[in-house]
Amino acid sequence: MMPTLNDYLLLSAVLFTIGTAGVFVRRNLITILLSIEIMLNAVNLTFVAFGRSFGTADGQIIVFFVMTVAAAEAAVGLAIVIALFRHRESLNPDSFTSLKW
Amino acid sequence: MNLAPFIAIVPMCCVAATAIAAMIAESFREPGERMPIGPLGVIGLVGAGVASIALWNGHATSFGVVAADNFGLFVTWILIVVGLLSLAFSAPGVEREQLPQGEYYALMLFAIAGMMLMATATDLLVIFLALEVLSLAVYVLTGIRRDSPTAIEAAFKYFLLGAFSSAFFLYGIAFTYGVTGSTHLDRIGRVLAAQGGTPPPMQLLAAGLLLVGFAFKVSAVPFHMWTPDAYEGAPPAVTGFMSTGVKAAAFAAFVRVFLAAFEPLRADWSVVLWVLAVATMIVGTVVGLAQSNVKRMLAYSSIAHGGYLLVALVSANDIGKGAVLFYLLAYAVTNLGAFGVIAMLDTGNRPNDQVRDYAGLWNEQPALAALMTIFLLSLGGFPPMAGFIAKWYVFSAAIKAGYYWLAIVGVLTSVISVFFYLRLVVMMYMTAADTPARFPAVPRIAGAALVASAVIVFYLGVLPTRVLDWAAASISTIF
Amino acid sequence: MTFPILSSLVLLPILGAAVLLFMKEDEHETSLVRNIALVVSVLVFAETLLLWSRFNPASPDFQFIERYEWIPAFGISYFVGVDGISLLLLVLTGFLTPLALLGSWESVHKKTKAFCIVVLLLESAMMGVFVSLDLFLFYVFWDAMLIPMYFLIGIWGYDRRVYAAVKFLLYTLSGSVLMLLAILTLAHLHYVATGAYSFDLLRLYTLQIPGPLQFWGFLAFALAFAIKVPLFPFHTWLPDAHVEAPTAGSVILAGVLLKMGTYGLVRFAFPLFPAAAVAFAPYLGILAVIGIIYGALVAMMQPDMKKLVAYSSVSHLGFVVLGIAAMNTQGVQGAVYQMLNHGISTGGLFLIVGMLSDRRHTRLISEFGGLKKVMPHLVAVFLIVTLSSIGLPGLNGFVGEFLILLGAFRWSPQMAAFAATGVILSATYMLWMFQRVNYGPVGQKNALLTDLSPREWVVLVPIVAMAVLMGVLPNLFLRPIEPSVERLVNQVRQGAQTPVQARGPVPFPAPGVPAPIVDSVSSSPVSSGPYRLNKERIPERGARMARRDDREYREYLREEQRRQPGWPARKALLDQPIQATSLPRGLR
Amino acid sequence: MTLFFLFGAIAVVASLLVITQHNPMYSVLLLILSFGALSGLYVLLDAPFVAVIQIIVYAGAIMVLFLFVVMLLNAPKEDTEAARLRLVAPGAAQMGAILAVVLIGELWWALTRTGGQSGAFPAGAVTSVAAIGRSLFGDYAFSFEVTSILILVAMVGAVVLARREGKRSDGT
Amino acid sequence: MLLLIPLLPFVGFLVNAGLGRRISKGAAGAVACGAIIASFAVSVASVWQLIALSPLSRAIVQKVFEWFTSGDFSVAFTLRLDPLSALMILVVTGIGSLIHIYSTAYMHEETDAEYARYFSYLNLFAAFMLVLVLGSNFLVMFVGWEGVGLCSYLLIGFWYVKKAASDAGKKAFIVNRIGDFGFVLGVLLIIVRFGSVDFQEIARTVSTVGPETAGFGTLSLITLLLFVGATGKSAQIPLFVWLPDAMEGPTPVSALIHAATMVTAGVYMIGRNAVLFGHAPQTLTIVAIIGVATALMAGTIGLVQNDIKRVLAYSTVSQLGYMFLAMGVGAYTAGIFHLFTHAFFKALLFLGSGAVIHALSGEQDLRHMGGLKKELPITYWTFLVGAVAITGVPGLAGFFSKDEILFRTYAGGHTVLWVVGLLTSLLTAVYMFRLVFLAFHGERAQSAPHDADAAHPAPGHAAPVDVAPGHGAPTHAAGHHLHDAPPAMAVALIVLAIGSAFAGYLGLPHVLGGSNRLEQFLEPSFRVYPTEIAELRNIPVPPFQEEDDAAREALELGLMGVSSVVAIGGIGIAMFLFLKNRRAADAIASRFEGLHRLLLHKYYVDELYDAAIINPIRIVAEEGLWKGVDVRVIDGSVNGVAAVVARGSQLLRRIQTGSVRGYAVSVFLGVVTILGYYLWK
Repeated sequence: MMPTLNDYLLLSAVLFTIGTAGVFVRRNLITILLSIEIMLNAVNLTFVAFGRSFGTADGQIIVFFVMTVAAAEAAVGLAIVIALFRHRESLNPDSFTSLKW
Repeated sequence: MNLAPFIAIVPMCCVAATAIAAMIAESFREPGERMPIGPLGVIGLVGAGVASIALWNGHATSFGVVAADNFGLFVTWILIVVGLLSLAFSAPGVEREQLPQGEYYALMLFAIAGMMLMATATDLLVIFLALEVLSLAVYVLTGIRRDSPTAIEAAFKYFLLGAFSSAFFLYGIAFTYGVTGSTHLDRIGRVLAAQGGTPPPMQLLAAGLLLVGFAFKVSAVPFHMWTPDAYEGAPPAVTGFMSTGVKAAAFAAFVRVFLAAFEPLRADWSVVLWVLAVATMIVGTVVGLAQSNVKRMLAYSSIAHGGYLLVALVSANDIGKGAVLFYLLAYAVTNLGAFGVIAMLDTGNRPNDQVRDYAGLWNEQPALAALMTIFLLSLGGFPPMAGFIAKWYVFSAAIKAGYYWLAIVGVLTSVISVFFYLRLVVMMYMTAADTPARFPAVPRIAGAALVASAVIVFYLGVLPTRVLDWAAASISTIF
Repeated sequence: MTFPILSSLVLLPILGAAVLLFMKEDEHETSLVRNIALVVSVLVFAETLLLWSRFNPASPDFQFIERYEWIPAFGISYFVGVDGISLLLLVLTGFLTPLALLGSWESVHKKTKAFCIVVLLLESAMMGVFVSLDLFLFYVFWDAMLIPMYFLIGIWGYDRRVYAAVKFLLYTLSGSVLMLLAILTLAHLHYVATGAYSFDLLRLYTLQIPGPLQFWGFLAFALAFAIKVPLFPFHTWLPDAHVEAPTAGSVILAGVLLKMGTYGLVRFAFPLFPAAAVAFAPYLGILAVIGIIYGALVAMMQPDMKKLVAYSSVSHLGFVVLGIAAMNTQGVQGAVYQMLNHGISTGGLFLIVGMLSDRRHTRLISEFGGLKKVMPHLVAVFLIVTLSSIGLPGLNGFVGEFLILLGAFRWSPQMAAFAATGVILSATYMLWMFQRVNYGPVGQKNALLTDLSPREWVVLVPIVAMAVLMGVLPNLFLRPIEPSVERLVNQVRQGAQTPVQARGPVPFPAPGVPAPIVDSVSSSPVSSGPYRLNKERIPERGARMARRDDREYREYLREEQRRQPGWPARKALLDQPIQATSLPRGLR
Repeated sequence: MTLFFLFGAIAVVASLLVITQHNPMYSVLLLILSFGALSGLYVLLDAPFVAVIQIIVYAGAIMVLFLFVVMLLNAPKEDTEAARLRLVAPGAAQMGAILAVVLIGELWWALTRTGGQSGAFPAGAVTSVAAIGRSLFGDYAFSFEVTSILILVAMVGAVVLARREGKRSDGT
Repeated sequence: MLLLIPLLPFVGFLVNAGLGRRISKGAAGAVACGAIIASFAVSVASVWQLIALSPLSRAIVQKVFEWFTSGDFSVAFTLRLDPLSALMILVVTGIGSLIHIYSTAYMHEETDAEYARYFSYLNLFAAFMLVLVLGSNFLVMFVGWEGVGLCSYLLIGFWYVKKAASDAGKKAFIVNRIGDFGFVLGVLLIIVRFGSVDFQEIARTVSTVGPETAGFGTLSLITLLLFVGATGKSAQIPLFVWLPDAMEGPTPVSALIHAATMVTAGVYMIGRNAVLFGHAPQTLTIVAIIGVATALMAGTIGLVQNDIKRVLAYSTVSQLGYMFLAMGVGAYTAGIFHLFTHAFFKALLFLGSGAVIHALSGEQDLRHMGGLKKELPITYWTFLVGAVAITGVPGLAGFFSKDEILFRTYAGGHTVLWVVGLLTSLLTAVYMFRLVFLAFHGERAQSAPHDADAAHPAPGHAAPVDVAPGHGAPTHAAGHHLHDAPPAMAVALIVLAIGSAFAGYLGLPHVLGGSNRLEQFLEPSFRVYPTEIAELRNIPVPPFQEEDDAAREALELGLMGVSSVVAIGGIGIAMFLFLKNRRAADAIASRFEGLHRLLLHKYYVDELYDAAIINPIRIVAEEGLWKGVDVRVIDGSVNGVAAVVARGSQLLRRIQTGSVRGYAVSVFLGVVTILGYYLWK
């Protein structure tokens, strides 16, 4: 028996959810960024699965773009992390709360 | 060579080209040399403006994913105005803080190009890419004062939440693709319209997730939390830029996606938007009351204004669509003007962005105080200023659609918002300064830009007919 | 094309302000600034007089109409005109503004230029409110007026000026925003009925508005105006604003701004929603009567002169509202007349209090005493203005009050009787204040006060002259008012009698459903739809009703004695079409 | 089917481990594992091109960037300051976890009720790189150009933010 | 022509008010006196003209201008001279002239400005009073009505530095306003009922219906409301309290306003609307009862007062009560006749008392007087004439008019009222002659005038000093030798004394061989004018028709005898108690201690009003309405709304913790909620 589209979608949903959860349960900026990467990857899986079900190349091409975006985001995100770390020697997001209320 | 397929992207190409030119210029700049990089951007923006005037009523499309229809062009104009004013207000700050000029302007211009693309794109994928272009540029601009911990913190918060929400947005695109087999808005619209009865859950998932993405960008409650922090941390000129440009682009895409492609599902999303609009208006105004930082206060104000725009969007009739455009323009000019004044008062070592700092401004800088008052009153929706016509337009839309409660919440929250705008007026005019003059002189160009904003604010408030007609003509082409 | 006199009334002060804007502000130019502002305001006044002289008092219609398309897509036009009701309010505005400027001649030391600009802008907005015949235009002026007033109180006021200014602005604004929604609803109704938006007052008059919408629309309008008037219990912004405002602010606030509320009731709330208005009139009347008595009693105990006068305004404006609620010729005419009177007498009182407070820097009654000894002229004027305020026959206050009482009596004798106690109470608080301030031995602090300066004479003489003139020759002023008032009264009665067809829930088309479109305004009414245009304007019948013969009156009185007037419950209005039988007796 | 479950299980477990690690270094490495599993899934989905670039770009480039940063910052282990900062966002983790559970419930519910699309994949997938390339530089040419701008922006931004010597850098 | 009558004094007012500070006393006095005398001359001429007309059409109407119009309601400023108003204008201008002349001397110690101010007020008063009596409709009358109230206010408070004076002025005005409240409502009801405010038109309309005997209907209500106005103006129960206090004003003012003219306006008003009141018998009964009760009450109070002017004030109240009694029993002519004679003798008495006060430099307490007979002969004798006249001793003015009233009362069947009236007559005689004896006879009390104030034991009101402190007092200080009235004052006294003696003969009744000319003259004013009602058949018979019936004559003569005896008896009692045997008076006073104190405190009416009305209103207004309702409830709720919003703001603000994870939770919550809503739906 071959896995159906739905199987892939459910798998990607699980991965996506793990990614979102990661944003909350970890207090490390790097891990949070990684969680977002997990989310994007989950979406990629969805795209590819859908593309496969439509029988076109669109899904795969979109994944290509998403990867680019992920790379760009990662670059900027890591640059911000570096800049942050310079100021406060910490990667805990909760230590950056000078802006509030 | 036939250039016809490319004409729709000419405006954003102009802007992007000047952005690249700015980078190149920067690389040739000797350290310490003053180089007019800002004016370079002006050339690009003016070029974009000319191009979009030429494109008016042309219904040009490029690559099947960019449509220079009147709607997109109207937003493009708004963005050009935003860009010009932002450039003018940025100059003093960039000089004073010795920010990397080339990068600053390049990023700003890239962001504008991204915004233009977002406003004219007719494909979800392109919208997503444009969103990322402008977001990344704005994240960086937010944190461009690297030596300021708050700026970096603001950039970080904005970035993190932005990335988080764009993941949802992307997931929404994925489901849309899965449901319709395409990311193209026309196609999506056709597919959705073709099916009757209750929409399958995946469609609702798609709509909901896309909604989240847009709601984040327009900082609707409860997706607004980043706004005050990012606005407070960013340099004032950037804050002005992102509070207007990003919102304009995001709303343009929002309107395009939801009022065109997802129109068949309106019964489902309008309820959600209704709630979002009410929550946004209330939270924006009520929390704005308690703020002591002017930028933060205006951040909440811009959240609230997002709420009014959502009202127009919920109403979803012809008036509402026109109202979105007019409101965006009025809001953009007014809000940028207000942030321009804040930028003018920034002295580098002292940001002067606390409400308290405005005490006695009238005595020190009467013209700035008067301009600020004009902008604040316009934000508060007083006639004869742009904000009034804009609000009136929005509430007409709500009344026409029968959303009385939305309109009532809208007018009452705008009364509350007047209170915090007035706090600043009270400070400027009716409170004596603790310490004597400490405001820098206003550079000529920035001053001229402020005056120009004020003139536009009055023009839109007193003689809005032409612009209203344009707005009406804009929406007639796509819906 | 004839000279656009109304537009020039609105624009002239703005031009003056613009000229002032470009003047330098130093010691040397300050007096020039003042003089320019004064000249401009006097010119405006002269223009209002010119307007009056050209006005045809026999016609009930709007005159000097100017109309330009403004936002045609929404049926918004720059549409101005005056009838008898607004004419004299314009004159009043023109009359009081120079006096207010002169009255603050010396007390405003700081930022004179800005002060003059603000006053001129205020004048322009006030003129605009009174001439607008387009609801949108009206609302623009209505809201725009708040800002200069806000600055006037907030910058040049006394100690708690900021609180007072903000309270004034927010309170008034919160009432008027709901009116904005009602205006939009009206325009939309017009769209539904005719296929085109319109904010044109005269067109909207002819709309047939279904019951529930009348109800809410009237409430929205009435709330906005009641706050402005201010009607009890919406009055608490007034004492604060008055006490803290500078003299010019108080004069204009009391003299003109409050009239906008009552003017709005007459011009908009009643004729636009006649059935609801008639149904609500008793409640308005009760609030007005409560205001009369309450304002007077509270005024009596005030230790601060300005506060006293402020509360007295609540009382006086209660009379005006009562007259309007009565909705008969005498009531409304008296109300309009009383608006003018109140402008004169209360304006005068504030000017005088301002002069005293300029001299002593206090407004506490207990700080004064025996002024008659040291400043007999001021006290003489004070006396005349006081008497005018308490309605002594021969001075202006009496005529208005009497007509209002007469109108109210014809409508509801009980209310008139309660209102008439105001006659006693006003004498009580005014004379008590007058006595404490002016009589008795002179205290040390007051012994060296100087009497009226020539400038102050110039300020006060016109007030006194008007008080006497309006008391002796009221017909001069009543004549132009009357035709318009008759028209209004008939319009309201007629409107209230026409049964409203739509019933049940708000029959709004669901969003998105195209509205039924009626071909055009001029076509005959379409009977099928719930909305139709009432084409017949004021038939003979209404005019006949205005005059009631003796027999009818006797019956009316007899019945009145038998039973208390029963007013239709709110519910009845919502559930049923409004029938003539459910109207208060006085208006049937 | 077996392979699907194998790869799926690896991806899920690795991702779960990513978000439960205290040491970011382990997280990065586990994520690479997860991505490898995903790559396998792509192969199962007849998308070899994606599978390859998944390994090359994601695991090879992006994750290496992460590793670089982790090492560069020599970041302390997480939660050293947690005791002090726990009050900053009380319950955020718990709340997030609960919401995540709700979210997966919702997604699950929605996806299992999807009508006709739950069936098996049709035959005839596009697997050829040439076809993808044609499409990418044909229909998607504009998007492709946009990504170039995107990367340019990211580059500039990263440089601006992470550049060591600021003109007035005093924070470092 | 008619307009000149009020206009002349008004011009005088303008001149004095405008130029007062710049002209001398002589000029100011001359202007004022000239104005009023000219007015008197014009009045005489007008009346002459009127008399020349045939009795049935005696009316001169002058419509000055249309005052105001509104819809179906319009009112013109119209003056109308008919016999009733003719009599009144003669009284006003005539006695007014005398009092003006008197005042030139009396007020001579004031400064120039104050002097001119005084005369300007006096002229203004005359003008308004003339408008009041000449007005042909209610509203014109109301102009005068309120105008005289204003002048009364100003003149009572003339010495404004003294708190008692300004208080009294204010009290007078406000109490009058309470009456006006009724009056205005009455007028409104009239307009609604008759559609007009014109006296003649109302009379014509009302005469088409029968008297309202069945129940208390509209007419009764109208008249009752009007009567409320009259009680205010004419100081009747329950609104009489202001008049005694009004004695704070200069004495000539008391004479003119609070004795001769203004206070009679209420009586005049009822007379003016005799036809209307005639159709409301129930109101008339109330009028009569109130009148006689006031007369009795004021008379009893007058018995024990020690302030010379206060005694006269209560006497005035009492006499006004008589007039209302007359009106109430329908004896309009008698009432007006009494009004006429009363104007003479009460003005005389006040002016006489003024002369005394003037001579004693402001002393008003009777207990500090005595024996002035020798020192002030002119004053004494003229005063005596006045006293005798008011007492009702046969032959003098008061006798005829008062007797007429009592006779009419008795003849109308109101025996109880008659008895009370007679009792009051006795009281009048007693208190008047108590005054005469205490002031002019006996020995001068020891205390010197200058410490009079300190010596005042009088409770309640410290007897006020007439002349303003600061000036005037030293001139006649330490009365070693007192000056009698100076010429200007003497002239006025003498002329008035002559009037008091002989005015009654104008209305000499038939029984005494007279032709009652005054009654014949006045009668048409109390009826519907025949010329104007030619079309009306149903002319009501006037309530009292002169009958030459022998039994009636006998009754009249008999009653005259009775009242003469009562009057003379009263004088006798006074002579016994206050001239011959003052101990007895004191003994009586201490015997009926409680009663005495009650009377001395004027039945505690002022205190009652204070406690029952004024203080509650003040407390409710200040503590309840202002500080309670206004500040706390209304403003509190306004500010409360603001506070709630502000609190909400502070609370919501706290959500923004600054933690990005918190923010993410918010976003995530939004996502989950939106998706949940969609899927749940």
